[in-house]
Amino acid sequence: MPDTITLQVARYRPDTDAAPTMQEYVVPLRQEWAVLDGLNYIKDQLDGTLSFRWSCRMGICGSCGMTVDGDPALTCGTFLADYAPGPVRVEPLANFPVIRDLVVGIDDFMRKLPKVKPWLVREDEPGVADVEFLQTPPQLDEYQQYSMCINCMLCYAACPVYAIEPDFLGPAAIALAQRYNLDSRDQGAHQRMDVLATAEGVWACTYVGECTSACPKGVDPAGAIQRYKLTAATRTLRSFLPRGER
Amino acid sequence: MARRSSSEAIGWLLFSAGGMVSALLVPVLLLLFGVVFPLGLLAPPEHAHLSAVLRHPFIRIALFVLCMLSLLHWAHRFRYTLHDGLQLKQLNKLINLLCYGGVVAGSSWAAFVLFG
Amino acid sequence: MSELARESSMQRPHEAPTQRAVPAQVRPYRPRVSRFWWLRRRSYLLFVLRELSSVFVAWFVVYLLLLVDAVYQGPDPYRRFLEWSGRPWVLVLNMVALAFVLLHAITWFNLAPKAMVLRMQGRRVPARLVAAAHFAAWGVASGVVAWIVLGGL
Amino acid sequence: MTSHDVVVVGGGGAGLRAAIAIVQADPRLNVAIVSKVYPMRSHTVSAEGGAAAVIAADDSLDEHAYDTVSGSDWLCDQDAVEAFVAEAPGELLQLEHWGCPWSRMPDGEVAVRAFGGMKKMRTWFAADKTGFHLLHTLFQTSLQYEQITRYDEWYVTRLLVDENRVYGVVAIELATGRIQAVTGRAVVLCTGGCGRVFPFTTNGNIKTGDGMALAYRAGAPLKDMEFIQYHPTGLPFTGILITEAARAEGGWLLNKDGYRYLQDYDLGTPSPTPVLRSMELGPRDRVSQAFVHEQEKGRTVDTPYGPVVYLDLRHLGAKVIDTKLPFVRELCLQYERIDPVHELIPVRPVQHYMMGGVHTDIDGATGLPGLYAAGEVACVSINGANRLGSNSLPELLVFGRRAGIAAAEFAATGNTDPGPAVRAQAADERRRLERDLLARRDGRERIADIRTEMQHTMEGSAGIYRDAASLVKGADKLRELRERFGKATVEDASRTFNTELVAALELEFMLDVAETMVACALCRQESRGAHQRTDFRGRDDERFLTHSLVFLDRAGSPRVEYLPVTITRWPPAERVYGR
Ligand SMILES: Cc1cc2nc3c(=O)[nH]c(=O)nc-3n(C[C@H](O)[C@H](O)[C@H](O)COP(=O)(O)OP(=O)(O)OC[C@H]3O[C@@H](n4cnc5c(N)ncnc54)[C@H](O)[C@@H]3O)c2cc1C
Ligand code: SF4
Ligand code: F3S
Ligand code: FES
Repeated sequence: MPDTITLQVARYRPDTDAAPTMQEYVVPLRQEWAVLDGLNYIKDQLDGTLSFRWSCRMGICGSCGMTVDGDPALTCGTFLADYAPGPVRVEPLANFPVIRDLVVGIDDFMRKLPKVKPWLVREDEPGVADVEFLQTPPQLDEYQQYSMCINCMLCYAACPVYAIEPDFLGPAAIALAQRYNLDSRDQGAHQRMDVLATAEGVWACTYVGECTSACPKGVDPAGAIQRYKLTAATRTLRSFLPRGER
Repeated sequence: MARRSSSEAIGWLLFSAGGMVSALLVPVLLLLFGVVFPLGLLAPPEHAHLSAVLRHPFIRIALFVLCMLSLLHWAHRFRYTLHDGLQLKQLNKLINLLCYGGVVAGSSWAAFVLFG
Repeated sequence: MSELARESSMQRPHEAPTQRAVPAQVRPYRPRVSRFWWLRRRSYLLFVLRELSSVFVAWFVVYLLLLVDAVYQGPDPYRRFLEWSGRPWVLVLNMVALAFVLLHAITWFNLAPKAMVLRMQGRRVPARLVAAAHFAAWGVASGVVAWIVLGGL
Repeated sequence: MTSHDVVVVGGGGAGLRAAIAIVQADPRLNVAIVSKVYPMRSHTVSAEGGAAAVIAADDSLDEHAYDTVSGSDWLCDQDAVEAFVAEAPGELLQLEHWGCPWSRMPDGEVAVRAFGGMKKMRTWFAADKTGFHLLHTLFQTSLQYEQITRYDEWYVTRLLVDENRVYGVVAIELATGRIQAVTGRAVVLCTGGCGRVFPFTTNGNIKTGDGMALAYRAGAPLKDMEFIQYHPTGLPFTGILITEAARAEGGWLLNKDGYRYLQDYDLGTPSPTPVLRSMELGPRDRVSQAFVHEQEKGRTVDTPYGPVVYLDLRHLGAKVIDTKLPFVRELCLQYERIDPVHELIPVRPVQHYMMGGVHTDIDGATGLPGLYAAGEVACVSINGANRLGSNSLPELLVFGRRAGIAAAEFAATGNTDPGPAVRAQAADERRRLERDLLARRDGRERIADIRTEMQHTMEGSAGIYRDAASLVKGADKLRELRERFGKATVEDASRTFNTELVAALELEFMLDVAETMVACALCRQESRGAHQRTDFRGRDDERFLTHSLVFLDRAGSPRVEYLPVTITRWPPAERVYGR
C-alpha cells in the first residue's frame, strides 16, 4: 500500500465561485483511516478553509454524507484504503443545493418531514403515562427496521426521481411515516394517508431501488414505499365499496 | 401538496396486475412463437389445433385480459420513462394521451380480433 | 443598531428560520440534472432498461394479435404469418424482445415480495421465500402454456 | 433580532425535552431551539447502552438511589438523586408513549438489562441504540408543536446579560454568516458535554463545552469540573465506544494473558455469568483505574494506538450478540474489521463523560436569574464523583423537563423584555466576531495545532491519575496556549458555512473549560471517584465532602470555592463492589 493518497475535493465558495471546482490534496494513507479522517487532515494541516459537516464519526449522527467516487456514502464509514491507490473524488451529496464546498442544504427534507406526522398519534389521549402500551417483540419487529433511519440523506442523493421531481416526499420521509404506521401503538395511519397516497407521495416513486442500495442503515425505504403502494391501492379499492363493507 | 389520488392508485393496481400477468405468460409465448418455431427448433402447432384452442371462450377472454393489462402495464411505465428519463414534464398531458390512448386503441383492436 | 431593529420583525412560527430573510451572500449552487442522467450509473441504466421492457411487452401484444388474427383467418394466412415470423428482422426483434421480457419477469418476481408482507402462523414469511414462490408459479404457468400450445389440449 | 419567550440552546436530548416541557406547561409560550447542528445530529444520538429507571417488581427507588449515591462516591446531592430516581420511570414511560421503540419482553412489557454499578436490572434499552432512538423520538415528537421554532445550525457565541439577568443569546447562522441576537425572557442551556478537550474521547466533534464556557463567562459558576469520566472500553484509534451493555450481557475483560484481571482490584471474583455490582459490572472509575495498573504491570498489549486489553464476547454467541448488541458487532466489523462473535475486541479507557458542569439547583436554575441548564452541560448534581452508566439519559429527561418547567414559569412571570443594553451587547458581540475573528488572517498559529496541544496537555495533566506537579504544569501550558490563541489565524474569510470560524470559537470555549478542570483538580487534595491524585491517595471526607465551584474572576482566571454536599439519607460510607 502506498503511504499517501490523493483526494480530489469539490470546492464551492459562493462569494467567489460561480460553480464548484475540484481541488487536489495529498493525504496520508493509513489502514484505519476513513475518508473523513482524510478530510480532517486537510482541514487541520493543509487548508483550513475546507468546509464539511461531521460529528459522531461512528455512523449514527448522519451528518457526514458525501459523494465518494460517484457513490453516496457516509465518509466516516468509508475507508481510504478501499480506494487505493486513488485518487478519490469527494463531492457534496447529489440532488441538493450546495451551500459551500461539501455542505448541502437539506431544508427541503426538514420541511417535508413534519408533513408525514412522524410521531405517535393516539386518538385516545392517554394523559399521564403510568404504564406502558404493551408491544410484543414481533410487533416491535414489524417497524423496527424503518425506525433505524439516521436522516443521512443518502437515499435522496441516490434517487433520480427526487432529482427530477423535487416535490417528491422522498424515500426517508415515507419510510419514517411507515415506521409509525406499522407501530402497534399508533393510530394515525389514516391521517398520514392524505400525504402519502398522493402524486408527490408514494405514487411518484418508480421503484428505482437505489435508495435502498445507498442506505447505510438497512432501512430499505424502497420496500417501505412499495409496501405502502399496496396498502394505499387496496384502501382505495375498498373505498369504492358501499359503506359497511369497507 | 396534492390531495390523495385515487386515479394513481387504480393506475398502479392495473400496472401491477399487468406486470404480473405479462411476467408470468409473455416470456413463454414469445419464446415459442417468436423464436423457437421460426427458428424451426420445434415444429409449429398444426392450424387445426391452434384454431381450436383459440376459439375456446375461456382462452379468448384470457387473451383479451392479457392484452389489455399488458398494455396498461406498458402505458404506466412508458409514461414515467418519458417523464423522468427524458424530463418531458411540460408534455405531460400529451404523454398521457399517447399512452392511455394507445391502451384504448390496442384493447379495442384486441376485442375486435378476439370477439369480432 | 438600525440593522438590529430591521431584523426584529416577527416571524412565522414553525418554519425553518433559514427560509426567512436570506442575505445576499448565500448563493447555493443548484446542479442541473442532465437529460442523460440514466447513463451516469450502471444501476440507473439497468433501471431504464427495465422500464423499457414494457415497450417490448406492448410489441408482444401486437405480435400476438397478428398471430391470433392469422389463425382465425384460416390455414393459409397462418402459414404466411409463420413465414413472416421467420424473416431475419422479425426474428431478431423477437429475440431482443425476449431478452427484455425476461428482464421484466426476473426483476418483477424479485420485487414482488417488497410490496407483499405475508404472514403464516403469526410469523412473517421471509422475502426470499415469497420470491421463490413467484418463480415457481412462473415455471408452472409457462409449463401449462407450452403444454396447451404444443398440443396437449 | 428575533424574540421568543424562552430560548433553549441545544437540540440534544435535554434541549428537546426542555422545549416540549415548556410548551406543555404553558401552550402560550413560544420557544426557540437554537442548535449548532440539526437536532438529530446531537451527540445524544450515540448513546448505546440504555437508560436506568426502576420498573422491575423486585427493584425499589431506594436501591436505585443508593447505587447512584455510592457510585458517586457520596459527592452527589441526595435530594437531587431522590427526585431523579422518583421521576425517571415516568419519563421513560412518557418516552414510550411518544413511540420510543424500547426492547420488550415476550409478553410485551418493557425489558431491562444489567448495568455497571447497579444492584438490580433496571436499564431500559432499545437494542444498543438507545440514545439514537431516544433522540429521534424526542425530535419527531417536537415536530408537532407549532410553538417551537428551530434555529438549526446556528452557533451561539454569547449569552446576553443585563443587570445580572439573562435575556437571550447571540448566534451565527452558519449557512449565511449572519450574526444575530435571539432574545427571550429565559434561556435554557442544553449544550452537552466537553469531551473534545481530550485527545481520545467517545464524544463527537460538537462536544466542545460551549455551554459551560458561555455560562462561566456570563458569571454563573461551574461545579465539580475535576470529575471527568473515562469509559473502560473504547476502540483504539477512533475512540468509538463499546457499550457497557456488552459486559452486562456477559462480556469479560481479559489482559494479555487471557486473565480476568479485575479480580485483582477488589471488584469481586470471576463467575461465568455476570454478577451485578461485581467484576466487569463494577463502576467505570474503578474499572478504568484497574487498566492503568495492568499497564504498569506490563500486562496490556501494545498497539500503534496505545496499550489495550481485550473484551471477550465470543462465549455469548451470535444470537445474543445480534439481538442485544447488534451495533457493537456493526461497529467492530466496520471500524476494526473484527467480528466479536469469533474474535477478541481490543479496548482501552477513553474519555467519555463530564460529571461537572454549570451549577444548578434541582430545578435547573443557575445562580443567574433567567438562566437554566440541563443535561450533560449542567451539574445538578446526581453524578458526583462518578456517573453510573445509563443514568445520564434519564437525567437529561428528568432535569430537562424540570428546567423547562422552571424556565416557563420564569418567562411567564418575568415581566421584563430585553432593553437597550442588551441590544448594545449584541452589537458589540457582532463587532467582536467580525473584527477579531473573521478578519484575522495575519496570525501565525493554526487553530488545529493549538487544539491538539491542549488535548494532549489535558490528557497528561488531568487524565485518569493526576498530581500537583502535572496539574501545575498543565495550568502553565494552558496559559501559554491561550496567548497563542490570540495570535491564531482564521484563513477562511467567507461568511458562508465558515467551519474554521466555528473551530476557533470552540477552541476558545474549550480553553476556558480546560482551565477550570485543572484549577478544580489542583485544589481537591484527595482521591474520590474519577478524581485520583497520586499525591493524595484516599478519600478525605473531612475536608472535601464538598462540591467545587469555579468562578471566572476579574483577572480572567478561575477562582475555586466550595459548596457543601446535600446528604439526606445515606451518610458517607465505603464503596463496596463484588463483596
Ligand atoms: C458514545 C456515548 C455513549 C453513551 N451511552 C450512554 C448510555 O448508554 N446511557 C446513558 O445514560 N448515557 C450515555 N451517554 C451519555 C449521554 O449520551 C450524554 O450525556 C447525553 O446524551 C448528553 O445529552 P445533552 O442533551 O446534554 O447533549 P447533546 O446531545 O450533546 O446535545 C448538545 C446540543 O447542544 C447544541 N450546542 C452545543 N453547543 C452549542 C452552541 N455553541 N450553539 C448552539 N448550539 C450548541 C448542539 O447542537 C446539540 O444539539 C453516552 C455518551 C456517549 C458519548
Ligand atoms: S433511509 Fe437510509 S439512506 Fe435514507 S436517510 Fe434514512 S438512513 Fe439515510
Ligand atoms: S430510489 Fe427513488 S424512485 Fe423510489 S425506490 Fe427509491 S424512492
Ligand atoms: S460523522 Fe456521524 S455519521 Fe459520519
